[in-house]
Amino acid sequence: MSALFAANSLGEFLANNVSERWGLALAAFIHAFILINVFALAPLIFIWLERKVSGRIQDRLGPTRVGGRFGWLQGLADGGKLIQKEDLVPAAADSMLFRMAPYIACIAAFGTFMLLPFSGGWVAVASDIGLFLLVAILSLEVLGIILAGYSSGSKWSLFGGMREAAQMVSYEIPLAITALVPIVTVGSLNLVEIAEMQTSTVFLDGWLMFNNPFTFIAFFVYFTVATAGCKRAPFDLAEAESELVGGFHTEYSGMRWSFFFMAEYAAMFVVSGLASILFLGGWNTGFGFIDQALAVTRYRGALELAAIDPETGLYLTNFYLPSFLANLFGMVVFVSKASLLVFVQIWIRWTLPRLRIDQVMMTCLKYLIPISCVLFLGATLWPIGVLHFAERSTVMPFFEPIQNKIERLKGVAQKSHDDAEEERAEQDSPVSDVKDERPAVELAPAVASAPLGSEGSK
Amino acid sequence: MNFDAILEKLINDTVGQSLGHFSSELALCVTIVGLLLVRLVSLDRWLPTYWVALLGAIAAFGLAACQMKQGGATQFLFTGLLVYDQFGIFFRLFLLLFLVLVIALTVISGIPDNEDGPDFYTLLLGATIGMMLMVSANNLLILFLGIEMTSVPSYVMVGFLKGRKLSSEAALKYVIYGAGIAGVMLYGISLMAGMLGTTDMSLIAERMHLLLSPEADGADLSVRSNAMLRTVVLASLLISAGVAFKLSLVPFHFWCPDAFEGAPAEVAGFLSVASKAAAFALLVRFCLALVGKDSGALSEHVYLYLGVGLGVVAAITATFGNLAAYSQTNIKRLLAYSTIAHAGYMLMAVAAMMVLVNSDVADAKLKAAGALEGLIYYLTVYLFMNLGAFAIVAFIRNQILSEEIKDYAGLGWQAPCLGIGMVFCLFSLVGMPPFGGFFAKLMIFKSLVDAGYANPFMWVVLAIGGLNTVFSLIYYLRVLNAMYIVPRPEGSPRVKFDFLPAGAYVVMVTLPVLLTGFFPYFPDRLSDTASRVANMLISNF
Amino acid sequence: MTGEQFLFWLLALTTCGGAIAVVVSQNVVRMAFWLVVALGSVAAIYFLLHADFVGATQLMIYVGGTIVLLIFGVMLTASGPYVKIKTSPGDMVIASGVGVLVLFLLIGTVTAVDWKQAHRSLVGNEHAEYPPAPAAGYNKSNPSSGNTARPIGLKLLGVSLEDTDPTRKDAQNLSAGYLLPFEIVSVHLLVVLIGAGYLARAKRRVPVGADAVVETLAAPVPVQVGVYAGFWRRAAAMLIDGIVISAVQVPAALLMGPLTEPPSNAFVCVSSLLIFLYLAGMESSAYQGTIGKIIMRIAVTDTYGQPVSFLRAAARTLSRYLSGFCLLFGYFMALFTKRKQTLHDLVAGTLVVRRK
Amino acid sequence: MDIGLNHYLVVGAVLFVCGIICMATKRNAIGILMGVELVLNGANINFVAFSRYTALGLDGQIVSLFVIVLAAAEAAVALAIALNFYNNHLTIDVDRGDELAG
Repeated sequence: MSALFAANSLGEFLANNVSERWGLALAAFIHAFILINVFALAPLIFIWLERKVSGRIQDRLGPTRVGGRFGWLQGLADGGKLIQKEDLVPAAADSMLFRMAPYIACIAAFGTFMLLPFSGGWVAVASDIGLFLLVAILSLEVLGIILAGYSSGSKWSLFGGMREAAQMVSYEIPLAITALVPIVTVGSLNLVEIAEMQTSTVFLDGWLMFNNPFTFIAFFVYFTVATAGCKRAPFDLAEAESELVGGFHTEYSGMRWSFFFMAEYAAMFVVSGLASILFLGGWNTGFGFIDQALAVTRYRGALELAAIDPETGLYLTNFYLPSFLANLFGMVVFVSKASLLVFVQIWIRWTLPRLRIDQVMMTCLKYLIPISCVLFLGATLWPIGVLHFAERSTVMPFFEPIQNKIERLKGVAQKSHDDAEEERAEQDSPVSDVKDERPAVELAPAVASAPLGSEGSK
Repeated sequence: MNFDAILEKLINDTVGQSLGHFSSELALCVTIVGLLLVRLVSLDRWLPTYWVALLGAIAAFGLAACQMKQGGATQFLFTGLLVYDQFGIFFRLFLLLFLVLVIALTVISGIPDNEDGPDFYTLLLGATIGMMLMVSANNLLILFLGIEMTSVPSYVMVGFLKGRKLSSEAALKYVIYGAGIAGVMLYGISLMAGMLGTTDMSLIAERMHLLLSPEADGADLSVRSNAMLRTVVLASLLISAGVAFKLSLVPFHFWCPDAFEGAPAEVAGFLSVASKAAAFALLVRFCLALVGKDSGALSEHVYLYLGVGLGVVAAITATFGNLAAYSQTNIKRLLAYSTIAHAGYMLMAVAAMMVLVNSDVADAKLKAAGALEGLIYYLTVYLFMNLGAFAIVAFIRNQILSEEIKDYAGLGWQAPCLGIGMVFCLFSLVGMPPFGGFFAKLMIFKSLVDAGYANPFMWVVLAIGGLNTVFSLIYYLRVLNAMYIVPRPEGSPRVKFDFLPAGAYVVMVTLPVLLTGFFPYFPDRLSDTASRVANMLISNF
Repeated sequence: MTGEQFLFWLLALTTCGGAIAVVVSQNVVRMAFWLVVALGSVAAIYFLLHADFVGATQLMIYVGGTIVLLIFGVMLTASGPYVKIKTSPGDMVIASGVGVLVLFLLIGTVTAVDWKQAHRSLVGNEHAEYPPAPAAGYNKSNPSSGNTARPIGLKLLGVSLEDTDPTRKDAQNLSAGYLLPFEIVSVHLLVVLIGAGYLARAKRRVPVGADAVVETLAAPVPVQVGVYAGFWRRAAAMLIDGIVISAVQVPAALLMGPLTEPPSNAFVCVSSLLIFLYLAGMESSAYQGTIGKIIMRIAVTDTYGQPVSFLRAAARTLSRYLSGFCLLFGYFMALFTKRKQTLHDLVAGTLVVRRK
Repeated sequence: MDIGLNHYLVVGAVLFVCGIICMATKRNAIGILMGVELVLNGANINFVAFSRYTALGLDGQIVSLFVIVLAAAEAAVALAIALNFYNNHLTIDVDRGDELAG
């Protein structure tokens, strides 16, 4: 969320204006508040969408009563109804775990939003290992499901929980491997970097999905696996109502029941968002001229933000409106791509019949894992072959190494930044006055107390 | 130095130097993959998988033998993670020879059927790779990794007969104790690595020396050294708990009889020899690394304490093993306790070495090398006699479907080949004069005598060892008594053993036991090699 | 209290509390839950210690993998809804007594050490600062900011970032690299996987007697369309086609310019189009195959044995690229698919059969 | 009070001791395995803390990574063995495995 707040990060911004200690706490609180409120909204919309789409697919209208013609308030109405319901805990249940389980599932699903970037730089935690961490946190959702299944004290729930455990543990493997396929192509785990590298030259050529045949297939494998990972149909064995009543959530009611679904829809959005970052260009539109212009603007914005006062050695915090707008546009593009994929998941659910549990396991262990391994191997070997070929031939001009392209764009941004600096320097000579008004932050405030021994030799 | 240069250097180091010296392990890795592929393309219907395993093991053995022949100076492989020296090569050769023999045994006794063969041999080879890492470890991470790579497949192998109650119980006990001790050991490693700021064992030696030498740093030395020393001692105690578990030394021996009784005899034989040999090699390396080479006043004390401590443990272990073996009715359990006792004898050699190596006795280094030589010789003879005993148990089990000593009644007359083999093996295990076991024990006792000049306590250990030898005669004789003196009960079917292949195998394994005892040439040759290896390690050190 | 202190005490509380709850609780599922709490907090502690990569690994493998496995085991071995195999109170008291003693011993020993001084005297000053003090500006690869993925990756190769620093003099020697354990652990994991799989699975059953009959009956009867062309015959046909095509292409290329220079884009496009037309056209023609196929007496048909349309042949030709892309695997599929189909055969729904 | 190495070491020690007690007192095989996990985590905290505060450097983090992987492998095998035990004995109570004694 950095560029939103005219500072390198919200924490810095607040640390400037309040105090370092409370600034960080406030920043954490505000981040959490924004994330939860924005993304509690997403499941609501998707639940409405699911009802609408399923209605259309079954030749019905779907919800129409609440909120005008499209029934767009239906999700909210559902929520209101569920909150009013009685919160039941069966006598046979282990009440502590039973109450705890929905929260675990929810925290895991919503926690991933910390790491999901929405546009260049608009991310709560810009971690270098973003993808890895995101997949790791997402994998915790299964714990909530299993505990729910086990603590309900009902055999249907137990079966649902066991199926979920077996299914998730198996599907995590191809999920991780197919997510690695684009990683070996771009050489970074940082989600922002991965998306930025997919700036196209002409049309769609930057998207990793079209980078080589292996990433192309990997996208479909990833999407299949991710669908299974969110226990969506046709892989929704954990809650197969025709066999297991309701599976792991048989005994749940009211708000706790709805938590599971909030988590499920949030996870759907996360895996779809991840798919669009890893394969579909993230916030890039795919039109070369638009993407490149936007990318240059964003880099320029980053440069403005990172500018350092030569006198004090502190960060200046320039706000650069074009970059902000570019990011906003990127966010719209990104969210629409992810929503489209969510729509596809819904579509699949209402089209395909559910598999049997043995078929689910066999699909994963016998087909998806070997396929993903082959894809991974192929994607690793491909650049070697292509570079070899591209060096000697002029047939494929667009196999320019991704890094070169990024460097080129960054160079353009740097140049325009430098020009602007010069211009500014020429225009207003009393630079120091302007700078004094700007808040300045100390370098790397988040780095914790100095490590042991640092006062030793220096 | 830029990144590319470093990368090139790394590639040169890895491909040019390390991989060549690592070839026997690589051969085993390739064999594991081969076993998988054979099953993948259903080739195992026509080609029994043991051929693949046997071929791979023999190839690895050949590669190791080439390395042995080449000799060469001590060097560090893989940026210092492994040490490549005569000592390590010898133990690799030892382990691979044993691996070949065990695979041959399983082929003859048929314990993994053709369907389970790939699984069994994969585990066997995997465990052997772990042991080979153990014997050449020069880094605490590799030490832990080697022990884990050895242990985890062993757990499965102990429970290999998965339908049997006993087998699953044995595996469960083994895995629970083993995993627990591994955790404890890891905690010790973490403390030691943190204290000394490195995981590299050659650096550990240096820094231990710094830690122990009084002139290291001026101010309030006693306080600093004391706290640091206590941490290191605690850490090394925790680490040695892990090694002691692998060696089944006394406070950590409890898994051994249970695991051996529940496991198939072939697996028990494998564990009793190979994992002990690897653990001894590791123990020797670790002990030598712990204290550093230069003899300061303080480090000499540490050596002495360490040696005497090991001596105490050795004496207790040998005594306990022999006493507990006395009342056993199951042959595998008896052999398990005998394994514990033998671990005690061999530990005496390590204790003597530690006492001697930095002492002021004349020719201390040479005598320390002598103790190590005794250990190596003992291990070599032990390989044959123990494997022989377990092999005979496996062959008899295939016929009479029992491992109780009382069911062995009269078998010696009905199957003369196995009976005589058993006599040789057991007498050698006791340490009777004309067999290899006698010379082995003699060498260890001799170094104990030497060590006694440095610290008279070692003479006490010697006395206990001698008493134990006499005492152990009783329970070994009980087995022979059952086989030869007690008549076969009326009505029990006559047992028929074919000479080929089981008998031939027994002859092949027991022959070295005889040769090392009867003919002076073989012990000389063997002890030459052993002393060369031992001298190399001690002098390098 | 700074943020770090607050976080530390919070996490220390949840970690230790979780661990103690694991010991105290008697229900094995609750134990698993508290274990999740404890190990999850350990992951957070790693983040606090600026070891992001280790923290993420902890979350992924430990909390998301190992514990799920454990809970799975609990479910499979549950005799009743809640297994309570109680510890006798006596054991508990003795064990906790000894445990507390050990704890005091450990803490007493460890905290008595002056680590800073210890390392200065043992290791020497030049290495004693870790992680290096943050350089000016935000440095992505600086381990002190928790971004340890790259340094760890390099370290696995045996290159540390300090080595690449040209100002360091002792950079000639490689620091310890962990390439060997990284590779050998994969062998270990393979072995362990096989071992665990062996214990967990039931024995493969060889069908005997009635079972065998049932299995044979259940097997689908293959539809006989013709005699499917074998792999080698098809490979030979491809080779002949290759010769035919290059017999035309090479002289054409020679006309355009010397062979040493890369051909122009236009030439490549035109010749690709011609090759495509040759392949697709011949296969959909009455010959039912290219020249190579005619020579080798094989033909392309659809799955009913009928000649293929141009559209289908075009699809087949295009999907040849697919077969080629996956390292020629698509071609080799003819070796083991039921009707000796390659990947492009499967895509286009065609067969290659022997001519009568 | 600044948070330093010793604080983390104490957390590690608590985890270690809890694990040991857990292994010693639990009779459920899976409970014992959980104790093992605690012990390994105690050691791992030490490694990472040493890596942050002492000259052990990145080596500590790398060791802890390997430990996590090895622990997962060990847990898988231990679980398979425990299930096998359960199949043969119809209980997971370790004390019921009493046929091997003497």
